[in-house]
Amino acid sequence: MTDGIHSPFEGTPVAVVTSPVPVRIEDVIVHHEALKTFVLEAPFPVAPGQFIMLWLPGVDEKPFSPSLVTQRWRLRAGRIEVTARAVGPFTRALMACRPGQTVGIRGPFGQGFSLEPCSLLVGGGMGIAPLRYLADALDSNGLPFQAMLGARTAADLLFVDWFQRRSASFYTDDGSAGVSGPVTQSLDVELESGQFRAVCACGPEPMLLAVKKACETHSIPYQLAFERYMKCGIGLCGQCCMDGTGIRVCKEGPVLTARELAGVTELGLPHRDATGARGPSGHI
Amino acid sequence: MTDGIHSPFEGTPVAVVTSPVPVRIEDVIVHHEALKTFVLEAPFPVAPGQFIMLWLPGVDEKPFSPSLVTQRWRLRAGRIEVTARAVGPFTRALMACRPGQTVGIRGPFGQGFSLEPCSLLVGGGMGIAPLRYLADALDSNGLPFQAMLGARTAADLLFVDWFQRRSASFYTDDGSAGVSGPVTQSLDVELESGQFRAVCACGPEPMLLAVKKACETHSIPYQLAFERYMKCGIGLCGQCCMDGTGIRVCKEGPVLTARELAGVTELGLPHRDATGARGPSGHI
Amino acid sequence: MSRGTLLPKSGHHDRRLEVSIAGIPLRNPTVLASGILGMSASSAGLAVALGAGAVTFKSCGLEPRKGHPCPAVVPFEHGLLNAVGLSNPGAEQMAREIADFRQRFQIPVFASIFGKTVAEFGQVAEIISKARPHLIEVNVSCPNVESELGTPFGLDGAVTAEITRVVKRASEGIPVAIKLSPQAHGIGRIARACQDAGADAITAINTVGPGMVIDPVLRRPILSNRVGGVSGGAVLPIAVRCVYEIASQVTIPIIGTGGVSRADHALQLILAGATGIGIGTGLHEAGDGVFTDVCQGLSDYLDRNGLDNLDKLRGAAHD
Amino acid sequence: MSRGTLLPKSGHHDRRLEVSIAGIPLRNPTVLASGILGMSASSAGLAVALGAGAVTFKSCGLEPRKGHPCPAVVPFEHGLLNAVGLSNPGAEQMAREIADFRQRFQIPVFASIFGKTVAEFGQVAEIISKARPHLIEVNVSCPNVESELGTPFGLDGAVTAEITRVVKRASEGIPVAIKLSPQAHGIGRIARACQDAGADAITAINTVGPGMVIDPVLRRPILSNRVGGVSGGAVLPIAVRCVYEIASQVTIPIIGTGGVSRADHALQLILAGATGIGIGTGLHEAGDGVFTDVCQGLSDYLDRNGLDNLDKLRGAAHD
Ligand SMILES: Cc1cc2nc3c(=O)[nH]c(=O)nc-3n(C[C@H](O)[C@H](O)[C@H](O)COP(=O)(O)OP(=O)(O)OC[C@H]3O[C@@H](n4cnc5c(N)ncnc54)[C@H](O)[C@@H]3O)c2cc1C
Ligand SMILES: Cc1cc2nc3c(=O)[nH]c(=O)nc-3n(C[C@H](O)[C@H](O)[C@H](O)COP(=O)(O)OP(=O)(O)OC[C@H]3O[C@@H](n4cnc5c(N)ncnc54)[C@H](O)[C@@H]3O)c2cc1C
Ligand SMILES: Cc1cc2nc3c(=O)[nH]c(=O)nc-3n(C[C@H](O)[C@H](O)[C@H](O)COP(=O)(O)O)c2cc1C
Ligand SMILES: Cc1cc2nc3c(=O)[nH]c(=O)nc-3n(C[C@H](O)[C@H](O)[C@H](O)COP(=O)(O)O)c2cc1C
Ligand code: FES
Ligand code: FES
Repeated sequence: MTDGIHSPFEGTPVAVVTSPVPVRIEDVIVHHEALKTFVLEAPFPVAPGQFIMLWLPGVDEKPFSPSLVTQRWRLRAGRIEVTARAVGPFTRALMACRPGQTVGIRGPFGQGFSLEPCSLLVGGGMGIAPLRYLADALDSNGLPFQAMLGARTAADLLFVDWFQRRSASFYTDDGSAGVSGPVTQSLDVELESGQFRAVCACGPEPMLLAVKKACETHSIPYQLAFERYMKCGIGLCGQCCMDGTGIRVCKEGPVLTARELAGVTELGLPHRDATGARGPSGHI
Repeated sequence: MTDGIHSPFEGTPVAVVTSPVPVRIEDVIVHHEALKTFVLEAPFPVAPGQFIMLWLPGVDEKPFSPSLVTQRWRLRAGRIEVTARAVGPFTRALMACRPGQTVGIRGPFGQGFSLEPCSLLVGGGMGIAPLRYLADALDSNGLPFQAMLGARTAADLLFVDWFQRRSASFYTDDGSAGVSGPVTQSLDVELESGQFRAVCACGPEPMLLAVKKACETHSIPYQLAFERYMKCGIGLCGQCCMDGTGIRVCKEGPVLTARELAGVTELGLPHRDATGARGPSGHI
Repeated sequence: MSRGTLLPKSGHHDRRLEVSIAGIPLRNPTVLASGILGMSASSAGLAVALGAGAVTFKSCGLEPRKGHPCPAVVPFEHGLLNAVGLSNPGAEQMAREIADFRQRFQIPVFASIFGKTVAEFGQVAEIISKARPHLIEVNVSCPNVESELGTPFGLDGAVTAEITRVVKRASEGIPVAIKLSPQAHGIGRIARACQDAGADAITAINTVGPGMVIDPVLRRPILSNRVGGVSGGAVLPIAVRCVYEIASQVTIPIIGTGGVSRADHALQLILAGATGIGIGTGLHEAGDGVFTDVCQGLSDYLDRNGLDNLDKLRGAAHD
Repeated sequence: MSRGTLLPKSGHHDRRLEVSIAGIPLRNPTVLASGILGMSASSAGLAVALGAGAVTFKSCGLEPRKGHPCPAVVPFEHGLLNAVGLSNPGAEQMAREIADFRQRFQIPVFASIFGKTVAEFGQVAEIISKARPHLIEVNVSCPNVESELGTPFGLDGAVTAEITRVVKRASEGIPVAIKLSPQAHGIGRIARACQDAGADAITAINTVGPGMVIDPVLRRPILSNRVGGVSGGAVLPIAVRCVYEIASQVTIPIIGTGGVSRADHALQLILAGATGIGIGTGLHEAGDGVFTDVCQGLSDYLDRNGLDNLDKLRGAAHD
């Protein structure tokens, strides 16, 4: 069963593959023991900010936004890179995966970033991963951008070398790399400069809210990539809906703009967990 | 569910409609009380010799080869004419149908006649009906033909006026119209003449066998329209298969040529009935 | 990038489509089926914006349940398999969501409940009744939690009738619908037993099967639970048959559910005897416009046939 | 006019696909399902020419039956509904057709029988055994004749086991397969009861439902029998689940049947535990090439995976 959606870089409608496709893990890049990039065969294209569901048979299936997709999927030569951090049972099992193993993926799901000239990319923690793919896509389209990337420590900063070759500044909570303190600290100054016409952000929800606020202050359009617990990924189960309008993070999101966030009342609250309850246990 | 087949007169593949479509009876032409032509809306095209399944809700569904189809079905202005004789419960119920009533039809099923120049059309009894449509199609394509049409009595001779405006000779068993005796009586003479390059026949099976024999004698290709008891009409149930090769009258037929009849061993035998048994009860 | 156009869809307004289920007036016969979108007031509200005539919330039990790991929902060529495993935040939390929905939206809301024992159905009904849903649907037929909860109650007429009585007692006058399984042999008789036990409506059907999809390369079932209930286009004829059988045995209204993604599907269920039309998988098969499109198609049908409402059509396929 | 190209299709020859069911060697695992084509020696012979590994004849009973009026077979969007009503010329006549088939064709032929009583199954088995089919399939699960014949035997394990014993006694050493209904609750247990009663194989599944299709304009069920069994694509996941459940309970071979029209469908059934692959509606869904195409796809899969036969795949989805 497939839905027609538009791939931004192929120009033609792309079918969503809603049943898992077995793909080989071609390579595993170890950032550190609990932070790796998995290079997978690409049976379909994925746009920056869209996500796939990654199935580890016998374990579970979870959403991931690729950190890079090479576009030659029609030649069966494309690759999808997924960068993940071990935070729980699934991602721990993922860390144990080796090249040659087969996993299942389906997608592409949801709405990604739209590619705008003069974008400011703001990434925090694992949120840097999807921004790397976005940056790559902006590059290929000759669209200028700047990136501000933050993480807890230097070890958590992803794709530093890669971003350094572009235009990026770095932030760490502990000052072990780049500027010390949150990535959002100089946001107002940057936006004030008038050189940005769009902001794309991915990271912890408090960071996204800070970005949102700053963009609103400076009347700059924003695109924020959210995370919510997902069960179906295809807009059916209601698990990922945001309070207020019921907007589905898996379908209308994960990248949401001011228009779609209007009326949403749950930003910054603990997320709903697997039961659907919004508990203090749910992380932001 | 639809299969792609080729419609001879539209040039493009036509989908077989395998679930009954409700259509209005536009008109009923009374030949006599037990012999009528029903003019139906045409939701799909039917080629000469192909058949439809006609459903009388609450009664049954039976195969009929149209006696005329007007081709403007894509404009929803086409008409399918079915000429039927009351021979049993279904056809008796059909005789009671009035204009404005709705019946169900599906099709087109099977393989029809191919339109050849210099065809001789040989029809017996109700077999004249499909030949009328064939004759009409040959006419429209500017292909010359002659028809030899037989029936028990003058009252059973169908479409006499229509055929008289073309090139036709008539035969009745009782001599009440045309030549007295079987339609096949002068077949050898006609074929001898060398003016025919193809023979198309529809009628009682003994007549078809006589035509087959004559054509073989004169090495003229023949196309014979057969009838068998049908249950599904779509080549699945096996009810209409002919002994020998198992060829399906509903799918490879009802119009069969020397190639398809090769190996068939049941010609002229009593037909299999609804149970699948070949009984003396089954008519030829 | 073409962003999914979001709400609000204008919906479809045609007073001829208004129906009443157990005394509850619906603006149109479409009902969001349980387990689709209805996790929270807001997610169910999405279906309001999309044009549903009523919404059913996800089935809830006494305790919160995480349900099965993913994949829990897998499409196949002709429908969907799901083994969500009745994940839900528990009746207390659901009651809050339903109460919130009642405050914020004008269209009828149906709760859906399940229990691990007959008595538990009553407890859950009592909790959920506090939120005053317009109707309580009783899920006696979920195939996904069988190993844990035992044989589905819905296969047994006497047990189902007993559950009906227990829920009726606990639900403080709120109408009760029993949701039946197509796996039940003699679904008409079971529905009759529910009516005799006081049910105000029947919902039919829950998912079919269960079924299994195996990945030929990985050589294992795709669903984490291995098996899951089948819904969507594949099950429409079974839903039609069940509604037809039930309609010939009961006088209470039927919410016909299963495989509807177009108006002609809904019409079949109505002609078989349904008053309401449950839509779940149709949201995936036909997209967000499904409620509006089904209603539009029903209006067109009324136009073509010069009818003022759906009453003459309901059950018309019975002779 | 493009005439349907007729036989003989070349078929597909790959010794790696050879399988054995109850000691009967098949050139490939595909088996023409009962009720499709197999009315006569010649019609079943069509399936030989199309590449089937074995053929099953239409189910026969003691007396000739006309079956239901038409429409008796109606496709819907995702499969087929049929209510042929077990039309058959009676066991005596069927025995003659089967004997004729044995003389004319080299591939294994399976008879299929039903009875109105447990004892009648034995009588029919005795008659049909005279024709020495390679296997007798026992249809305890036809949903189409229920009103006349009562609740399908196949839903009850004890009755099914009893029928198995009766048929085994009557069938003079010919292997016996029991064909089960997906409507049976606990199909694995029932299969186990059949094995314990002496069955040599299990066929699963018969049609699902039953279902109903209503014409929205004529406002009545299309099938003359109103309801009919569902087959084809819609039922594949249910067949896969049934085979999986049965395979976990029995050691005798399973003829997995239901919804196969492509090699990946067949693979799912094999991975679930099937040895033979029944194909019926696939002939309509994928056309006459279905047997050859399924086999070709299986060969390709063996190539890709460097396998010598299907043995390693059979049941491989069980962990
Ligand atoms: C659109 C989207 C894109 C994502 N992209 C990435 C990525 O590129 N790299 C990466 O490392 N992580 C990404 N994540 C988060 C990733 O899905 C979780 O890290 C993973 O699911 C954790 O599973 P676990 O079993 O290891 O941990 P758990 O212990 O199960 O969970 C840890 C936390 O992860 C979140 N989580 C768990 N399950 C899900 C689920 N089914 N859906 C959404 N969130 C869940 C919960 O908030 C939970 O608190 C993304 C999430 C979403 C929604
Ligand atoms: C391809 C084809 C085209 C036909 N075209 C015409 C036509 O244009 N006009 C016409 O009057 N008749 C036509 N017939 C025959 C028509 O189908 C039968 O007259 C009709 O089915 C008789 O049904 P009954 O209930 O009235 O009579 P019954 O008493 O049931 O049968 C009378 C005879 O009709 C035949 N018959 C009955 N049922 C079927 C069936 N399901 N399939 C095939 N034959 C059957 C049997 O040989 C039977 O002996 C055609 C048949 C076939 C196979
Ligand atoms: C993902 C999913 C979850 C479901 N969860 C429930 C549930 O919690 N309770 C229930 O009664 N039915 C549940 N169902 C069944 C549906 O309500 C409905 O009865 C069934 O899917 C058939 O309708 P459909 O074909 O329109 O989806 C669920 C169905 C799906 C697809
Ligand atoms: C037209 C038709 C007739 C059938 N007749 C019989 C029958 O006589 N006996 C039987 O055991 N099964 C019968 N079946 C069931 C099939 O053998 C098979 O079990 C079922 O259709 C599922 O397989 P499929 O999806 O490949 O068709 C029939 C099926 C169809 C479609
Ligand atoms: S994850 Fe199911 S609706 Fe979004
Ligand atoms: S009528 Fe069924 S195969 Fe021809």
